[in-house]
Amino acid sequence: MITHHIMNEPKKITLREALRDAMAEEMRRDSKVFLMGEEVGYYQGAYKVSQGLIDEFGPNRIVDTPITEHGFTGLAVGAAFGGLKPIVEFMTFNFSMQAIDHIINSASKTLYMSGGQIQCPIVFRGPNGAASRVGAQHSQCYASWYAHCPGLKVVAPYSAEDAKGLLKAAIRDPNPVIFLENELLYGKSFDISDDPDLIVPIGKAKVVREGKDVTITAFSLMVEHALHAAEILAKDNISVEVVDLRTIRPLDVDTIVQSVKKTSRLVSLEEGWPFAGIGSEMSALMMEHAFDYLDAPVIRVTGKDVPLPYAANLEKLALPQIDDIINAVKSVCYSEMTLD
Amino acid sequence: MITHHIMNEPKKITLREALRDAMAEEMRRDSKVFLMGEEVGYYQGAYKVSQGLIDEFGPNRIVDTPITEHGFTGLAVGAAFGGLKPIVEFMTFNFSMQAIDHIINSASKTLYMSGGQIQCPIVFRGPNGAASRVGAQHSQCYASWYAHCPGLKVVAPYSAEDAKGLLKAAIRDPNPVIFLENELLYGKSFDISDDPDLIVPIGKAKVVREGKDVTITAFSLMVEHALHAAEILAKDNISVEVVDLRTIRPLDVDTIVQSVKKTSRLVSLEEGWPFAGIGSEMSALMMEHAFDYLDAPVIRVTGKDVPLPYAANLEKLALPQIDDIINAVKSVCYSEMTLD
Amino acid sequence: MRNVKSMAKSTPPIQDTPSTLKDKAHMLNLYKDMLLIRRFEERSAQLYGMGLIGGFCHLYIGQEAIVVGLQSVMQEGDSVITSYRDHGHMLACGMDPKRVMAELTGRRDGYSKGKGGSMHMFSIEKRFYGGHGIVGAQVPIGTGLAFSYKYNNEKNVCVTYMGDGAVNQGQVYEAFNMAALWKLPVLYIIENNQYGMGTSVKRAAAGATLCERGQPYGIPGVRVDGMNIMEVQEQGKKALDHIRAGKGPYILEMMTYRYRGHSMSDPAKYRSKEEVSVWKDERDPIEHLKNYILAEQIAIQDDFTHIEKDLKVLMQEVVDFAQNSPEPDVDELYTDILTHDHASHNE
Amino acid sequence: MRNVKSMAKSTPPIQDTPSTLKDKAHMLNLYKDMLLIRRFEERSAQLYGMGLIGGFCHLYIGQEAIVVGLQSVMQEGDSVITSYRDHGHMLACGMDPKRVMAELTGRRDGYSKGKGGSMHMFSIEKRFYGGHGIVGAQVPIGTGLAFSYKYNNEKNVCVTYMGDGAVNQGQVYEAFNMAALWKLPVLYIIENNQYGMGTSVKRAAAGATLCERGQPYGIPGVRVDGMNIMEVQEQGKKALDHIRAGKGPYILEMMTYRYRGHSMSDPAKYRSKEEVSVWKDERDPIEHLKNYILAEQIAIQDDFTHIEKDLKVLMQEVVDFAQNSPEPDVDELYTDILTHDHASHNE
Ligand SMILES: Cc1ncc(C[n+]2csc(CCOP(=O)(O)OP(=O)(O)O)c2C)c(N)n1
Ligand SMILES: Cc1ncc(C[n+]2csc(CCOP(=O)(O)OP(=O)(O)O)c2C)c(N)n1
Ligand SMILES: [Mg+2]
Ligand SMILES: [Mg+2]
Repeated sequence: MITHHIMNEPKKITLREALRDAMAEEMRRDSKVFLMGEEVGYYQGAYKVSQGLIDEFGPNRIVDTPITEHGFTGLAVGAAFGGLKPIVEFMTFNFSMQAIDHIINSASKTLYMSGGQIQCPIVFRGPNGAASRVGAQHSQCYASWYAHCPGLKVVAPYSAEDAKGLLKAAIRDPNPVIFLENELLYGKSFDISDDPDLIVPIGKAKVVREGKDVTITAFSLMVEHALHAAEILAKDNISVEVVDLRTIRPLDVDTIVQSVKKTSRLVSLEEGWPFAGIGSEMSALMMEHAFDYLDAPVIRVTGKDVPLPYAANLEKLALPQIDDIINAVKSVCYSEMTLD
Repeated sequence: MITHHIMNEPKKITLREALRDAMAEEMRRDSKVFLMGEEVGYYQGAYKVSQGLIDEFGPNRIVDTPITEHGFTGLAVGAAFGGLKPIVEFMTFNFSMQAIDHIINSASKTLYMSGGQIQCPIVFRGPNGAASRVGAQHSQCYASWYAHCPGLKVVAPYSAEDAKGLLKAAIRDPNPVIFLENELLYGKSFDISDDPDLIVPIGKAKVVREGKDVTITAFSLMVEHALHAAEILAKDNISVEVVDLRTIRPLDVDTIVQSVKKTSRLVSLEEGWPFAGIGSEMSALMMEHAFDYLDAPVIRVTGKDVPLPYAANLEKLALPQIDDIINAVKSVCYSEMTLD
Repeated sequence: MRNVKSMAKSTPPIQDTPSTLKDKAHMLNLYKDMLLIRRFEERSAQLYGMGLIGGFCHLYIGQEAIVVGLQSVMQEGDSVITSYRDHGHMLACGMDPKRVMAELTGRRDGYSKGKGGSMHMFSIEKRFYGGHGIVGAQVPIGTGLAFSYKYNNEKNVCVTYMGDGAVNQGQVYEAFNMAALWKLPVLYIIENNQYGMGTSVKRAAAGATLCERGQPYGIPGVRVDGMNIMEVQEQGKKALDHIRAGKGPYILEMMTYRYRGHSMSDPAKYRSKEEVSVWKDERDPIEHLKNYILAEQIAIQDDFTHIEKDLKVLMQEVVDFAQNSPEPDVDELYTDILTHDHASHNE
Repeated sequence: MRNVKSMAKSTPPIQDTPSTLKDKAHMLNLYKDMLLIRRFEERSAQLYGMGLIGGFCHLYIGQEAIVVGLQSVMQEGDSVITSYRDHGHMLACGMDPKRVMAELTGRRDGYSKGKGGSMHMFSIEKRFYGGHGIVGAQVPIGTGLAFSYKYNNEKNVCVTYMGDGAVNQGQVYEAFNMAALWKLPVLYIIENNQYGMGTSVKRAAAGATLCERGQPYGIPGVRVDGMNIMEVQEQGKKALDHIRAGKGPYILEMMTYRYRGHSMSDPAKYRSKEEVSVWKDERDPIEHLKNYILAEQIAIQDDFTHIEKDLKVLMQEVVDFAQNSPEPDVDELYTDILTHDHASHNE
């Protein structure tokens, strides 16, 4: 599904570096692209994602902002209306709530409200969801909120190659793109192609593990958990197909339905809250597109329906664990008999 | 499901008056209750919902605010932390996006983050969703966003009696409650009991029309559409049960499942966007709680997946129409054969 | 003097130097541009009453001197952004009144193909960037337009309008801070029409004036008689010069009044007849300019009669156009949600 | 002089009149309270290093004179609210250091049962309202606490702390405006420790000072040497008197410095060694008070030695307590999401 051609042996790179490289390459390519946010410049990024960029591009293109998300998001939208291509880093997506009116009302709706006249090519990126014990106000997953809204694209990659290719695609995209990263993945190393033209198209999911008994859909960090669970389940002779959604909006329904037609069972995995989450949408889509192929109800594995607690034991319980996934997969596999 | 006892003949009242009476009665009962928002006082409310209140309660308890939703919402949360019971009117819920960080991070999470110590008894109320041709920035439905988040209750009544009883319950509730109204219903007259102790408990759906072939769930204005569609479908000998959800969080899953066990078919109706909407959740819940009883996939009738257009013809197309509901009902009824 | 119809077809703003400020053609153009707005708004009210315009509709009557005065001292390339009370701004920018009115009626030939409505119109050609329905939102956006000019080393200024109610919004100060910090070429215009909906400035805004709200950030601010177009021009020019010299943002508080209610549904009972009449009868900006022109013998009564007549003709065309333009094609429901057009980005 | 242990068990703040300000017991209490915070924070750093504290942990070292000085001039019933850099504030409010530390370690006996963490603790009893992780959010909330005092005709003041970074947030100005408009009893303290994370005040905030940020709203503002506890007390008292007289809000900008990085993960490379040493070695608030007490012969070296010794004992108890308190019961995952308790609302 990736459009590039591997030219050399893959090299190792961290997710953090992949994101940085994507921005650097696009900034070299297009002088209208710039990065703004808190601590993106001289501090090299709160999580060092923009490491080195200010040295190469200077403070006019790597813009340190005051702590005023609402204002600088609105400002970036204005800059996009004015012909630039801003990348806005939220130190974490939790702080995008301060700015969400501009993301929704100004960025996502203006193309429509202007009858197609005013484009808003902008990328909002930063870590989303839980990190490690940073408490309830710093751990929310915004995938379902943003994916709810027309006029946005919402991307949430797992691997470094996807992150790089999708971020480059997002920066080139003439629409507002929400780009959800995960802090716990920043330091993780992945193989990556060194194709200089690497681009991963927005809107395409990826089968990252083939299987035949059950499909797990996941995105971002949860892909890792899904792969891990699949590994374990293989020992029980349950063959799991793992689909990395990569893009949440527009969702690649075809790829998911193809997989479910094969496996007849779907477990949706996400770390966000259950109610009206991505898993809920997955259920609805399967109702609409694959009802006749399902041998068991779609099961959601999600973060628990609680604000994220700080205590180590509770935090662990609040987030999807490998065992939760394994149990969900087993339940859809073994529930078969009662269903037909 | 309503806990009060009807003491006299019902009288007629508009939804607007019902809301006003609820606030007035609760303010008489508890001096800690106050109302704040833009134009709630001397102007008598942008939509006249607070008509007359400033005359009775004075400007200390009916507080006109500057146009600063973020600030006055935070202020109201602080007042609630300090022992008061604020009712915050958003002129429309669209403007709650400015304040959403306080609603989510300050109001909904603090009880948990304080280990149960800090309560936040507060009601956020105002018109939600589309009015009449007010354009994309003034017409969003926030039901699914708020219902996504633990720590909140989310209420969206249709009838005047439910609105009054639920608003009174919301004001007495020691938790933050999102109370979604609908501008198009403000002027509609309903029968209402004159029980002075009228309270409608949060968390209970209501079967507003009994039927046996298919269940439609709806809330707020869409209940009217559902009832209208049911009327028409009755002529085609399709017997529709209409469930007014009334509360979105916590959702009354039991009542919905009971109904679906009887009808075996569910159409979820809402005016909000489809992706990760209330209908998606309905699908997921049916997967989990009623999969074996479904004779057809759950179908969602929603607002179209577009920002709301201003033009009269397009606006109509963008919102659920009676025909959309009828078609959806017919499709779940006639799809039966291919499913078993 | 420009032909009324050509002006209606988006003639660029007048480019005057101070020496020509009392020039006859220039003075009559100012008059005509203000009267165009007034007549346009009166027609909007009529069409609203007839049910041809729906939703919200916020008239600009009373405030005409501000946009016309400022536009007359701006330069080619400068841009404008404002709130929902935007008809006057669009006309002053030279946008076609026919297409503005067609948007108000929600028709295919409207600036947003009927999809935006009264509050949401744009014209990149005329450098008008909306038309924003969220009180205060246009302030950071306008600041961002200014950011783009600085980024591109362009000498343009973004003139960013807001109301006296909007000026309390927090995002305004976030924008002020960045504009001052980065010396962005943005002129903030506070249209102090004394009320935000039904709330008077006194009940909404602490402190003595609004023009000083930028003072802690080092942004100069001046209060201006917004009913006197020549004062608007003078202070506007001073501010624009300051900004174009690279000294950063500037604030002008325009003292003005909206004669009508907040929107068409507001009977404006919160104001006394006397208060309204002081502004309307004694300080009307259009009358003020006319009296000045006559007193100074710059033009004669006939000139005004001609303008009024031309505008009458134009307005009938505008209304006919807006009434006869068809509703948008139903396929438009699903267009413009996302664009696939990488090439034509906004300029 | 209060017993260290009893103080640790939440002794109320000292209630002094100006005449007793140079009283020995009072002066040594100030010293002890500051040193308690310093020692507590040093232990926090240790436990963080040992992996016993997780997530974010923001130390207050260097800023102790501010909270201790202000608390010493507040009255019973006054409340405090601040950001995530809150350990010092909690200790100054008289909260139990054992339970604060147990929250930092995420244990059952923590103020939030381990569910809040370093950034999210509260004590209605000690009138400490958090502990907020969103920069600036505490400012409207504190203003709302003040609103509740006025509503209830109570003479309390809410002391609302914010950082030099937070002071740019728009919601701060929305709060300023309402506080000034409604004359709310709120004292805004800007702890200007020169940096918001890695960004110096100069790069983040336009204008000369932060204390003037309330000026357009008519809020008086004074800049104070936050390293000199006696100046903090003096200006704090003046401000509180103003507020309690019903004259509305007041702003104090406390000039101070955080010795450590922003949080435990920040090596603070954006500051020069020299800069740090000017503050740490020449202006340390604890040393400053000690030197003053000795120079004025209010107490002798022995008194300080005792305090240090007592605190050492206390800190060992604190650490032991926080290490040995069990993790919260797993059932706690699902409690406190909604409350069913109508009766016990916050007071
Ligand atoms: C964030 C937000 N809050 C509330 C509203 C509703 N509203 C629309 S206009 C208005 C009054 C604005 O007054 P002002 O800024 O003085 O502008 P004017 O209407 O006088 O031109 C209000 C409260 C809104 N559109 N956006
Ligand atoms: C709305 C928001 N944006 C960003 C952050 C990340 N953040 C946490 S603390 C901080 C710096 C705040 O600096 P300042 O207000 O000066 O307080 P200090 O840390 O110096 O005490 C930032 C950017 C946040 N918590 N909330
Ligand atoms: Mg106004
Ligand atoms: Mg700081």
